[in-house]
Order: sequence, then structure tokens, then C-alpha cells
Amino acid sequence: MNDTVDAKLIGSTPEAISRRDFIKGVVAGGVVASSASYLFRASTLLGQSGVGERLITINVNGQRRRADVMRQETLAWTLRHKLGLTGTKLGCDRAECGSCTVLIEDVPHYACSVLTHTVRDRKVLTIEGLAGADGTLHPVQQGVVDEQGFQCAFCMPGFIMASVAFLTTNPNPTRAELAQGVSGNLCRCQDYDKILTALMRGAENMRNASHV
Amino acid sequence: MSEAKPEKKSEQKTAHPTQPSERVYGVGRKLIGKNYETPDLYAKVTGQAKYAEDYHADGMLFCKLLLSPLPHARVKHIDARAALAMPGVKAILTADELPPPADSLTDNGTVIKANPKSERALTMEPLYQGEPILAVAAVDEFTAAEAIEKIQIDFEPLPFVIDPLDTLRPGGPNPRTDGNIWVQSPPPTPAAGGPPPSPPPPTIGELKWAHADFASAKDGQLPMGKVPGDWTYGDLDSGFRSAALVLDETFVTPDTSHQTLETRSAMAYWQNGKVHVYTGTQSTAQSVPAIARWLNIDPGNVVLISEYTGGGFGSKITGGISLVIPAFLSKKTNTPVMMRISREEETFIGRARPSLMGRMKVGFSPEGRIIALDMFVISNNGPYDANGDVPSSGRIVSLLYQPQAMRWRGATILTNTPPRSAQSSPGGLQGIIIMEPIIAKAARKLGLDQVAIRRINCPEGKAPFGPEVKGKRQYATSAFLKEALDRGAEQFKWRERVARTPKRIGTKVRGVGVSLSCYVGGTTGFDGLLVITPDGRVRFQSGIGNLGTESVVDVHRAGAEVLGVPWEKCDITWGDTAKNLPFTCVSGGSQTTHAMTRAAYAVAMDAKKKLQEIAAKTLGGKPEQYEVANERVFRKGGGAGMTLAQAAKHAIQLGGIYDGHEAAPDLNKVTKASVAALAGQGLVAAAKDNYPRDGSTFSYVASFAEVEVDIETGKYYIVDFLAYADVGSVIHPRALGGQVLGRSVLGMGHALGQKWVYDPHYGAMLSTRMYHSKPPTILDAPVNMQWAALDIPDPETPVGARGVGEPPVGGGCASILNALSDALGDEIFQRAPVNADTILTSLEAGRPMQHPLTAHI
Amino acid sequence: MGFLDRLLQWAKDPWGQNVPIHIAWFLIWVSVIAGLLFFMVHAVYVRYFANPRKFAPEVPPPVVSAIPVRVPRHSLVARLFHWIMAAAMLTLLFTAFLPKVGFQFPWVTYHWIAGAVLTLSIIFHIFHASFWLDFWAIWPDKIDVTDARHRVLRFLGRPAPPPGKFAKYPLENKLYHGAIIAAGLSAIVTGVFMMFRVRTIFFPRNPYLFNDMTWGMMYVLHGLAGVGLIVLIMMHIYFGLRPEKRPITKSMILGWMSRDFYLEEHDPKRWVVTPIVKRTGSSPGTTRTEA
Amino acid sequence: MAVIRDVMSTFELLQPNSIVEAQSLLEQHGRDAWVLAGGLDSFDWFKDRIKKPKTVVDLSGIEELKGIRSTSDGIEIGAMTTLTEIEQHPVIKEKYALLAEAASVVASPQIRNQGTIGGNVSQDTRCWYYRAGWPCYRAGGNICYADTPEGRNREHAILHADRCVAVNPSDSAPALIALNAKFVIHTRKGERVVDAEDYFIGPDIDITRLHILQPGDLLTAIRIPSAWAGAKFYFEKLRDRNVWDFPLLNIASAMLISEGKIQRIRISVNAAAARPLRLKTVETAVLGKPANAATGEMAGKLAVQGAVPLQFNAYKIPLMRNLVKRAIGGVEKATWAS
Repeated sequence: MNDTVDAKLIGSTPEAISRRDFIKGVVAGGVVASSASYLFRASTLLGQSGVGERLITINVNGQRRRADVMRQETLAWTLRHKLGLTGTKLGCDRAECGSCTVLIEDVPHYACSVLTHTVRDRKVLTIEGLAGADGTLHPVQQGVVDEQGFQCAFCMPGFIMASVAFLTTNPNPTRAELAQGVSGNLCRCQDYDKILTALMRGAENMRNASHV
Repeated sequence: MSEAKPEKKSEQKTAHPTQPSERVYGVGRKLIGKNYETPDLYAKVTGQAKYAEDYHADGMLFCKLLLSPLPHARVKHIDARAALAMPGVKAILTADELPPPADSLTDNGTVIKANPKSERALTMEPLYQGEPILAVAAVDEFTAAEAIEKIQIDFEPLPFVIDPLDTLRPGGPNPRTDGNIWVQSPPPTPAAGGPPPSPPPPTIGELKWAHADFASAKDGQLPMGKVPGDWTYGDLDSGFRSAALVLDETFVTPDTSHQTLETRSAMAYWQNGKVHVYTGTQSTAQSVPAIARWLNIDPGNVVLISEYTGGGFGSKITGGISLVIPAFLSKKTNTPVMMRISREEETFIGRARPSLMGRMKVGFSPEGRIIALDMFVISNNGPYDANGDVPSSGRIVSLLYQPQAMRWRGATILTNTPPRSAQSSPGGLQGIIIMEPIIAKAARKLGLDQVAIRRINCPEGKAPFGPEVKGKRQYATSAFLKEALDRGAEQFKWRERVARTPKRIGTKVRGVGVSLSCYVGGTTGFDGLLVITPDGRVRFQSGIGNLGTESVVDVHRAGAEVLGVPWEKCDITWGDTAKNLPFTCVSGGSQTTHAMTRAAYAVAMDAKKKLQEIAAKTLGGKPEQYEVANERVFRKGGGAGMTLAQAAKHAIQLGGIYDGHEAAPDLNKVTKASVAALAGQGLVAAAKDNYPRDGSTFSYVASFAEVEVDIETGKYYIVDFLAYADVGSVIHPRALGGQVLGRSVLGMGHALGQKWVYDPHYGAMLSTRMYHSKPPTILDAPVNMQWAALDIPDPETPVGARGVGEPPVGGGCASILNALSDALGDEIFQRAPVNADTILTSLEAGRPMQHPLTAHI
Repeated sequence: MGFLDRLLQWAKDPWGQNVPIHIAWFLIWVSVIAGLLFFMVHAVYVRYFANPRKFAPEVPPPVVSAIPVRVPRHSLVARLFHWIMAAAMLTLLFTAFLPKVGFQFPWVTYHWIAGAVLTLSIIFHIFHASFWLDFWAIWPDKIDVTDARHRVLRFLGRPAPPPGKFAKYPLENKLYHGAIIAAGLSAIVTGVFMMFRVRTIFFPRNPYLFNDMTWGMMYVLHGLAGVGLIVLIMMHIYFGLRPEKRPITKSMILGWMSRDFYLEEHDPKRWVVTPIVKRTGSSPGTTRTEA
Repeated sequence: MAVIRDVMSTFELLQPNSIVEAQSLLEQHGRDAWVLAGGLDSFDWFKDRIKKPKTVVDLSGIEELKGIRSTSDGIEIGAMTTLTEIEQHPVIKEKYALLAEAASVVASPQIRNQGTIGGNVSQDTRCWYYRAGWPCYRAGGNICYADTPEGRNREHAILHADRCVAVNPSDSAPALIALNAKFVIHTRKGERVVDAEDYFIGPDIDITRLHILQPGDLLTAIRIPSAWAGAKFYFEKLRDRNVWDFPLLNIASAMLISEGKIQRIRISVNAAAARPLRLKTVETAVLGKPANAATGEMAGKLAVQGAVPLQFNAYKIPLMRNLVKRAIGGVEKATWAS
């Protein structure tokens, strides 16, 4: 009978972790503090040369951030799980939805399909870095607020990042042109019409902002 | 040059090219019918909004699933020793360790027995390829994935079936060892006195058709054998005899994954005997009992945090059953566990709309009136609980086209494909897209205008629907669809478009299509709960899920309107069941706006009443001598009064029903518990929606579309689209527009290409990637879409608002299909989606289409 | 299984189960090297160690003059068959294995056509051998066995009577034929089924004729037979080229062998060549023998 | 061993800064090394855990592989130049618009921002059986699952199938063939320059690869001769969705016309076979004929001769016929009085 399924064979080795510790973590909500400990344990598996070599610096939202990054780690993972920047979403992890769109040197990329090690010392901008330090929204963000763009908004950070990049080079697009510009982003609420309206408003806001 | 895209129409560079004059809604009201900035928007645009996967607990483990590679098999042996020996692997969870799901208790005391044959989070007898068998928890995903690969499993392959017709054939394989359909035996007769007896859980039975059933069907016709479901009204035969035109058509609708952009990831940990679950759900308050049932624990020990949900469309009505996996792993390891569901896993466990195969015999009068309709549908349900799509398709068709006589027959067939669930307009979309092409064809054959033939069959007022029971039929609360159809035709310039010539330039052909559409639009009987705090603010407790439709906030504007409180003075509590939420409807079936505006209205009236009583008690006089406005309660025609802040303080002094130390007896127990918890915080108002309603609530949409087809490539574009909605009073125009057009595009997806593809030999899904299953992109939807709403209040609800989520879906798809057949003629397709291959093969082969009964290509 | 693991190529079928798909291609080299080693060992042995062959003393020889100068050995048909089969076999081996060792070209069509030719010619051969030839001539008999035992004993320097001369085919020849039958038939039978997996003129494709495991085994057997044939064919060619075997090789081209060689190697009682019947117009070698 | 199609397994990441360095690394690691360009094809393989290379050589740090240079005869495009750069480059837009257009319809903007021309022509097929990790011919196995009685093969080959019926999904490849581009390959033996159409191979020759690169080889640049600059170009890609999707079929042609007659022409289709096909018979057949609908009709029929449809891809035959017809005869633009 011991060659058939039984829970004993598949027993586990529970680790006592003080509740207080992880509740604190929850409250903090995806903070960097917790990532380090999590990572060092990770490195036990990856038969790679020491953690030291994996310590790299990325320029995220104007800050130089150090992180311990595995060779096969994607930028999306580093941002979300090492740097606590969870605004960048993972919708498919296969470059098919655009929710993870960030700007690398001002160019939109799918962060799920970029190895963090390839952006060492390069300029990365995520949704968190868009609003001003005082909380004033970027004109495109404001456009979304003005028009109640997007529904569930899981795709929103990606859409906003893509259009920010597009609008800096095409400040005065038609709806069709803007649609082309953000065509690398999928919205499953299928709120495309309202999204376009909101982003067009964002374009207006950007133009007005640049005039003053 | 490439793809010869149609000329861009509008070159306007303003936000609103298509709504020249923003329509004014909610005339004479302050909040209802007005746009405003929802309180969750800032967090959303700045990326601070937290979805399940965005939470991180210290020491959190990650878990990964081992999915069955076989469509149907028995697990004979699992050897996980190598996996467990790996550093960093903490635990493995199998089905054996899951408790049986608990029975549930309805409010009237009836026990709903848990069905042992229903789906569970893990299984030892996978019934579809991709069904989870076990889960591994480890310090990180890399370790968990490596561990999964080290696990050895011996499977005993069992017979499987992918296509419902295959299991119906004589001697065809069964998807489950004991059959291919659910059989519901009738509930025992209630014992005198005591609570209604619990109905026995449905069991699995076998349904096989005769060789003759298959033989009698012509090429491309759906065979019709005996089916369990059957209802009728009117005299079908005389109807067909007197008909000027009788059509007998088969149509196959696609299986479509919900593909919410946020997968059903979940994180869980236990604290002081309570499980804290972080996951996306459509219905915050209503998810707790479901989670408690899956975990087999007391609902009081479940805390659900779900502030933001990345899409549901019916696939996360009460969250996903898979969330029990991190919950139990967390219990086992005494550590928080995060389960990130990958896109491919979501394809398997993430739910989908069942494909319906339908065959309709329709008799038309010379004017196009449907005098007889014989409807036959079977669905591809997947292996688990039966979905309502098959029966609901019959009810919706009977309401939307008002046939003078109708018979409906249907069966829900089990297969070894992923479990289905309701998807925006379940059964409604399928019924409508099976029916609409037939009406379009009839209009062509009878030489009638497409709008006219729909107008003559359109439901109106208290329109009847469904079967005749004891000489009576159910009916709708109201229907103003005819008006929507007329106004829509006008706004869409229907006549001009129809009259326009030429229809063809070079290889491009244009066609216009119109479709009726409707779905259920609301329920009743839920509770509202609010607190007027001593600082004079009004806090609405919202148990609605936050899907981005904004109903989580919108409905409370109705309450604020009644109280005459400026919106800036209102707060909304949502997204955390520890925060004392009222008994709320599930956010599904488009019921929220209707049900919860009623509840909001009720609680506002209760607050008003309590304010008047408090004023009377403290300032003398009778309550009715006081009125509530401008954040005060004061004597009519001036005189003594007090601010809401003062009233709140008085409420606390008065206690009892005023500050929540007592609660109205008719409130649900969930609400009562919340009231008790809020007691003493201010004026606590709580009320049940007891308003009468004569009829069932439905919402309606008239959809119009124009397409351009290139007959050399089969490629087509939607060049224009309008959805004109009859959804009662408009609450929040922008949110409504998002729903009307968003759901329309969801429907369009079913015409444009959304599908599953299976390899029948191995019962394996091939369309595991989005570039296979094809959810519409922003360039597939028309760049300019228009929407409008009648804004005629529904007479059967105090606020006048009906639900909107689902009604537009069927029309979104059917209007495209009809536009295509207008451009290309009949017999090009009898299956959705319609793609270049469908069109080209039919044109090349001189029709009819190829593989008409194959849902998956 | 650990050892099998290395001899075969395994893969996961669509249901995640391990199935064999091919032999491990290094076996090609194993087979080639085995062949070369055999050449060397045999050549060295014959050159330096082998004692001159000695046969049992002649029982009174028949009227030598009665034996034709050119002893007919292979009928034209038999020779044609042999060379067609040889061509097909070489084509099969080269088209099968050259691509695997890096010479890439469109090989599949040639391969299955050659296979078809081989199959047909072998079917013909079976009929021909059964009805027109002495079917048993190629199968070992008692005398072969005893002679073989004697030869082995003498080789080991143990006392034993010298072996008798051969019948039409030496024992080695017969054994070789047996090996070819084994390898050839398994390659052909599996090969015929494998044609269901590619587009041929014979029958509609149906790759699902068998389940994954059966197919896998079939491919493995086909591969093993194939690499087996490499070494067998190498040996065959080697012997065909060896000086002492030349007369036999020649006979496969011309159809006859010299009387001297016949008398030297073969036992007229076991391979009876009917004496010449003088007749005008009859040329040597055209006499009918049972071969 | 259970199958899981999620999470990249670990590898050593090497990031050379020069072609020489890259080549020595590739030689050093031989078959264990995986060349990473834009990565959009590679990451699918890695995340599905079907390919688990020990070593990944990332070319993104090699500047010599990037950029577009004018040469004595035309232009040279570094293999690591992104599709967006190609789409927007003034010279390409002006003289070789065919390539700019092909690049502009690849996948999505973000993918074009990262995907390289080298990667686009060297990407693997998208046959869903092969991509699912099933042991088909292309994966070294002994069967084609797509070309079976029940196989689902709507996207598969109608021409030159040999056991495997997968197709090449590249959009830029046919354009480069039509422009008579040359591919520059660095091999152990030194630099090798091949015609665009010779870069690709079918299953009859090698059933496991779509191109001629051997381990250790590096595609470094693509040269486009000026001969076809400013010719009459036609490109069309048919796909289901207007973003992300691979071609059901695409066509690229370049024509030199004088006195209304076709003087020279190169025409190529992709997604019809395992390699982009140059339609030589069509090219010779239309020489000297007027570039009109009639010639197009004739060319279209000629192009699909010998096409063998599978169960679900018969539509590709009329589609290819019509695309060839358009490439030569043109297509009428529809402007509606709406």
C-alpha cells in the first residue's frame, strides 16, 4: 500500500515563523524589507556563483536601486518582488497583454520579457514614477481621472506608460493614431472606447501643460 | 497598403469625437445621472491600487500547481520524495488532504447538501487536461517549479470526450466514469412545519441518442435526440402551418475563456484561528460564505481582502475555488502562502463560456412576425456543475423576440474540457447569436427592413417570457426597447446606410447589421448600511466587489441624493470583510445597480426617518414635521434644527436603534453582525430593500454595426458601432458608457475570433496562448463607437435604475454577424467566430461553410 | 532502464509519459567501428595465424571431366535479385544515416522508395527460392554442424577429424544469410508500418495507427536493425573483396565458378553438378544444375 | 516527471561586448549556448521550460551589431537593430519602404521596440504542437501531430511539406527576399554571405531548424542592395487580430516597371511553407507583361500550383492566389461616401 498515494509519503516540513513577523509584512504590503530575506533563501537552489555578483544597480524612477537579481530574472519580477513596485502588473508574462509595460530609456518595453541584468544602470520608469513628488498627476494620468477611463484598471499602468511614451513623440494624434500607439496593450474589460477618450484627454492635457 | 485598412473616419483630436453633444442624464437630480471622480481612481492611476498579487507577507512562501496532462485519468501513484528532498521545498498538498466541501444553509433554513461529485481545488481523478492534481509550496517559484518536475505520477488513462456530439453517439465515450449529464431528482415533499427539506444533490446520468437521430440530420444540421429539458407555450404546429416562411437553421457558438487580465491568484495566512484571504472577487460580502464552504470552516473565521479585482465577467463571482490551495498550504506550513496563477493555468482553471450548438425552426408571418419557434440547444459544459446557459438561452430568446408560440428543448452535456461558468450574458449571448442570423435571413427572404422585422417582434412593457406554468407566464417589469431601436436607427442613420450605393468597391464590400439584445437586470431584497458620524460625514458600507464598473460606489450616490448630502461629505468603506459590510448581492447577473440602489435608497430613507425622530425627540414635535436637507434636519418652513453631526451625537446618546445597539429584525444576519460591530459610532442606519416589484427585471440594448469585408482575403473591419441602451435611470453616465460599449466589444470578440482549439486525439488544448484564443485588441474594436441610453426609469424600482453589465453582449456579437451576412449573403457561416478562413473557404467552395458543427478550429 | 536510457532516445508524449522515439544515434558509429575492428582482426588472423585449410580426404572423385569447366552457381534471376537488393540496401543505409551524421539532403523519398524496392525484391526472392531453387540450400544442415565442430576443435589444437568440404554454401555464408534475414525483415516490417507516417503513394497517412509506445518501439527496432545492417553489409562487402573469396564474388557477377575452385572448396556429393551431356550448340556452363 | 510550463529555469548569462567576444563564448560553450537577441521567442521557450540552456549569450550589449549604415551599394542593417528603428528609419522608408512596412506589422509596438531584425528572421516556427513541447519531428521525434486525420492545422503549410507541416512566421523575411538582401554570417571559418532565400531551409533538408545557422554561427548583418531602391513595392499581411498575431499568410514583392511592362520582379510569400518562398516561376512568367489584374490572375494561379491543403487550411490557397494577384495587379482602394 505504500506504493500508492498517501499523505505520509508526501508529508511536509512546516517551518515555524513568528506570526508577528509576517503580519508586519502584510501590513507593509510588498515592501523591500521583506524581499532580501526571501531572496537569500532563493539562492540556495540556484547553483549560481555567489549573491555578490548578482547585486546590481538599476535606475528606477530617478532613484538608483540596488537589488540581488538572478540571471533569469525578468525586470517585472525585480520591480514587483524586489523593489516593491507592484504598479507594474503581470497579466500574461508572455509579452501578449502589455500590463507590465515600463519605459526603458523612454521606450516602452514589456517588463515581463526583459532580463533585469540587461538593464543594469539604464533608466527605467514605472507607473509609480509618473506623478510628481507632491502627488500632482502626470497629464495623462489626469486625463484618465477626468474621463473615468478604464474599468478594472489592471491594464491601466501599462496603457498609461505606453501612451506617455507615444505622446511625447506624437503630441497631437488622432484617435486612430493613438490607438496604434497603445495597440500593444490589452484591456479585457474591453473598455477601449473610454480608454481612448481618456488618453486623448491626456494628450490634450499634455499639450496644454507644455504651452504654459 | 498593408491590410488595406478602411479609411479612418474622424480626424478630430479632441477627447469626444463621436459624442458631439454630451447627452444630459439625470435631469433635475444632483448626483444621480451625473459624472464624478470615483474615490478609487487616484490609487489606480498611480499604481498604488493593490490587487491580490501585489500583497507580500514576510516569509511568504510561493506555491505552484501540478496540472494533469491527461483529459481523464486516475492517479495511481505519486512519488514526491525527490521533490521534498530539495532545499527550500516546504510542503506538498494533494486532494486527499482537502476536507470535503461543507453543506450550506439558506436563509430560510434549508440545507443545501454539498455535492461530492462537484469540483474541488485538487483531484485524484482529473476530468480535464490542466486540472490541478497537487501543489508545492517552496521558498520561491523557481524552487517550486523545479520540485514539480521531480514528482513522478503514474496515471491510469480513462475514456475522454471533447465534443458533446461524440458522447451522445450510441456507444460514445463518457466524460465521467458514470455518465455525461447531470440528473436532478425532485426535492422531497416538505414536512409540515419545519424548514423546507433540502433537495438531493444532482447525480450523474447517461444520455445517448439513437443512430437514427444522427442519420436524420442533413449535412451541417445539428442532430436532435431526446433531451431532459423541455418547455412550451402556444400552438406550435398551427403556427408553422400558417407561417409564410419557415427556416430551420443550425448555429454553433464558441467556447470563450473569460481571460480576466488578473488571473485568480490568491495569498492566504492564518491568524488567531481566522484565515485571511487576499484574492480578486466580483462580490466581496458574498464571497465569505463560499470560501467558508470550500474550506469547511465557520464564515466568521474568514477575512477576505479584495479592494481591487482585475476583471471577472462571471469567472470570479465569489472568487475561485483554487484559493483554498494557498489557504491549506499556509495552514500546513504555518506561513503565508502566495499562489500566483499563470496565464496558462488560468486558461485551464479560469472558467469559460460554454459553446452552445443550437438548431431553430422559426415560422414567420409575411410581415416578419415570429409566430412559431422551435428551439433546440445543447451545451459543452465541461466536467463539473451544470451551467444555466442552456435554459437561460430559451428564456432570453422568448422574451427578446416574443414568439407567439414556442417550444424550447435543451441539454447540458458534460465533456473533458475545463469547467465553464457564467460569462457576461450566459445563455443570453448564445441564444441571441443563434437567433439573430435567422431573423436577418428571414428579412432578406421576406423583403423586409432589418430594423422593421425586429421592431415587430420587439418586447414592450410587461413583456411575457419563458414557459407557461398553470396558464401563467412570467413577465418583465418594463421594456422600452422599441424606443431604443427607433432612436438608435436614427442616430446610426440606418436608412441612409442601407440606401447607400455602391455596396461594393473593388474587393471591399460593406454591410450593416442591427441586433436586439437583452439580459436580466436586477434582483431585490438586500440590505443597505450607513453611518452618520459625529463629524457630520456619511459613511456608506459597501459589500459590492470592485470590478471597475464603479457600482461599488455609484449605487450609494442614490442614498446620498435622498439624504441631500453633498458627495464630498460621503465616504465609502469597501474591499475588506473585516470592515462590517452589509448583506449584499453577488456582483453577477447585472443585478448590482438595481438591487443595491434599492438597498441604498432604503437605508437612506431609514437614516432620514431616524434623523427626523432624533430631531423630534430632542427638539420636540413630530418626526414628520422635520425634513432633511443641506446636511441638516430641521422643522419644515424653518425653525429649530440640527446638523447631521449633532444628530449623530444625539444618536449615540439615544443608543438603541439609533446608534446600532439594536437592529431591525428583517435584516440579514450578516448585516446584523455588522450593525452590532458599528454600534456607537454614530447614527447607524440599516435597512432591507422591501420595495415591491411586479415582474422580473431585464435591461435591453439595440445594437447597430457596419463592417467592411475584403472578399479576396476574408479580412473584415468593424467601421462603426452604436449601442442604444434601455437600462432605466442612468446613475453614472461614464461608468455606464464603459459598460455598454465594453460589454458590446466583449460580445464582438465572439464574432471576431475568440475561441478554443483542441486536439481531439489527445484531448489537449492547443489554444493555450492569447495569440491562439484571440481576445480582441484595441485595433480590432472600431476606433469610434457610440452609445446612448434612454434614461427612462423602470417603474418597478424606487431609483428607476436597472443593471447593465450583460444586456449589451449579445447585440455586440450579433450585429457584427448580421452586418457580415448583409455584405456577403447567406450560408457563408453558421458558426462563430467568423474569420478569414471561414469566409474564404465558403466563398471558394461556393458555400456552405466547411466543418459547420466543429466548434474548435 | 538506466542502460536502455543511453541506447535509446526518450521523449515525453503529449500526456507527459516517457516514450522511446529513436535509437541513440551514436550506435551508428558503434556499428561502423565494430565493422572496421572485424576487418582488422580477421585480416590479421588470416594473414599471420590461420593454418592452411585442410579438408577430409577425397572419397573417389567423380569423373572430373564430367564437371563443366564453368560450374554454374547463380542463375541470372538470382544475380539480378542480389544486385537490386544490394543497391536498395545501400541506398537505404546511406539515406538513413548520412543525414544523421551531418550530410543533409532530402532523404525521405529516396528512403521509402528504396525500401519499397527492397521489400518487393525480397518477396520475389522468397517465392523464387521456394519454388525454383533448392530452398534448403541456404539453411545449415547436420553435416555443417559436425564439420563446424571439427573445425573449432582443430582450431583449438584439439584432435578432430578434418572437416568435409562445403555444400553449395559454406556455413558462414548460411549463418550470414540468417542474420540478414533477421535484421532485414525487422527493418522491413517496421519500415512498412512507418510509411503510414509519411506521405507515400501506397496508403493514406495515419500516424495514429498505433499508440505512442508501440510506435516508439517500432522506431527503435527499425533503428537497431538499421545499425545492425551497417555492420553486416560491411562484413559482406569485406568478404566479397577478399582475394580467397573473389571466385565467389565473380560468380555473383558472371553466374559461374571455375571447376578447380569448385573441386577445391565444394563436396560434389553435397552440391551435385550434373555432368555434361554433349550436345551440339551447347556451351559450357549452360547446363542446368539444381541451382 | 511531471510537466510544468511556467518559470524560467536557471542559466548562466554571458553578456559580450563585441562580435569576437561573442564568437569565442559561443565556441567555448558549443551546443550548451543559446544566442539571445530580442528574446521574445527565446523567453517563450525558457518560460515553458522546454528549452533549458546551460548558458545564454546575450547580444544586446554588442554595439557593432546595431544600427543602419549606408554602404557603397545600398544599406547594411546590424542584426541587433530593432524593428522599430527599421520601421522609422528615413532611408528605409524612402528607398526600401517594403521592409519598413513589413517591420511595422510585426506583433505589437513594444515587441517591435525590443525585437530585432536578426531575431525576426531567425525565429522558430509557431506550430502549436511543436511549441507545446510535443515530441514531433521538429523536436527530434518521429511524428507530425498537425498532419494527422484529426490534427488542427489551420495555420499550417500548403507547400513543400515534408513530414513536418510547420510554417515560418517571419514578416520581414519575405520583404528581405524580395529586396534581394544578403545575410552576413560569422562562422568559425570566417565571414559568409548568403542570399536571403538561402538563409532559410525546409524540413526536407533539416527538419529541426528553419535556417542554416549552425551552433557557433552568428548572423551579424543584413545588406540590402540599391538595385531595388524605390521599386514598386507591395506588402500585405493577413492575420486574425490586428495586433500580436502571426501571419496566416504574408506577401512581399518588388517590381521595376517601364513602359507599363514588368522589367524585373522579385516576389516572396511566407507562412505558406516552412521557409519563406521566392516565387521564381511567377517571376519569370510575368516578365515583360503589363502589371495589371490579368497578369495578376495568371500569376496567382501559377503561384498555388502544387499546393496541398490540409484538413483546415484550404483557405490558404485562394488567399495566396489573391495576394499574388494583388502584388502584381494592385488592389483598388475603397473610399466610401459615408
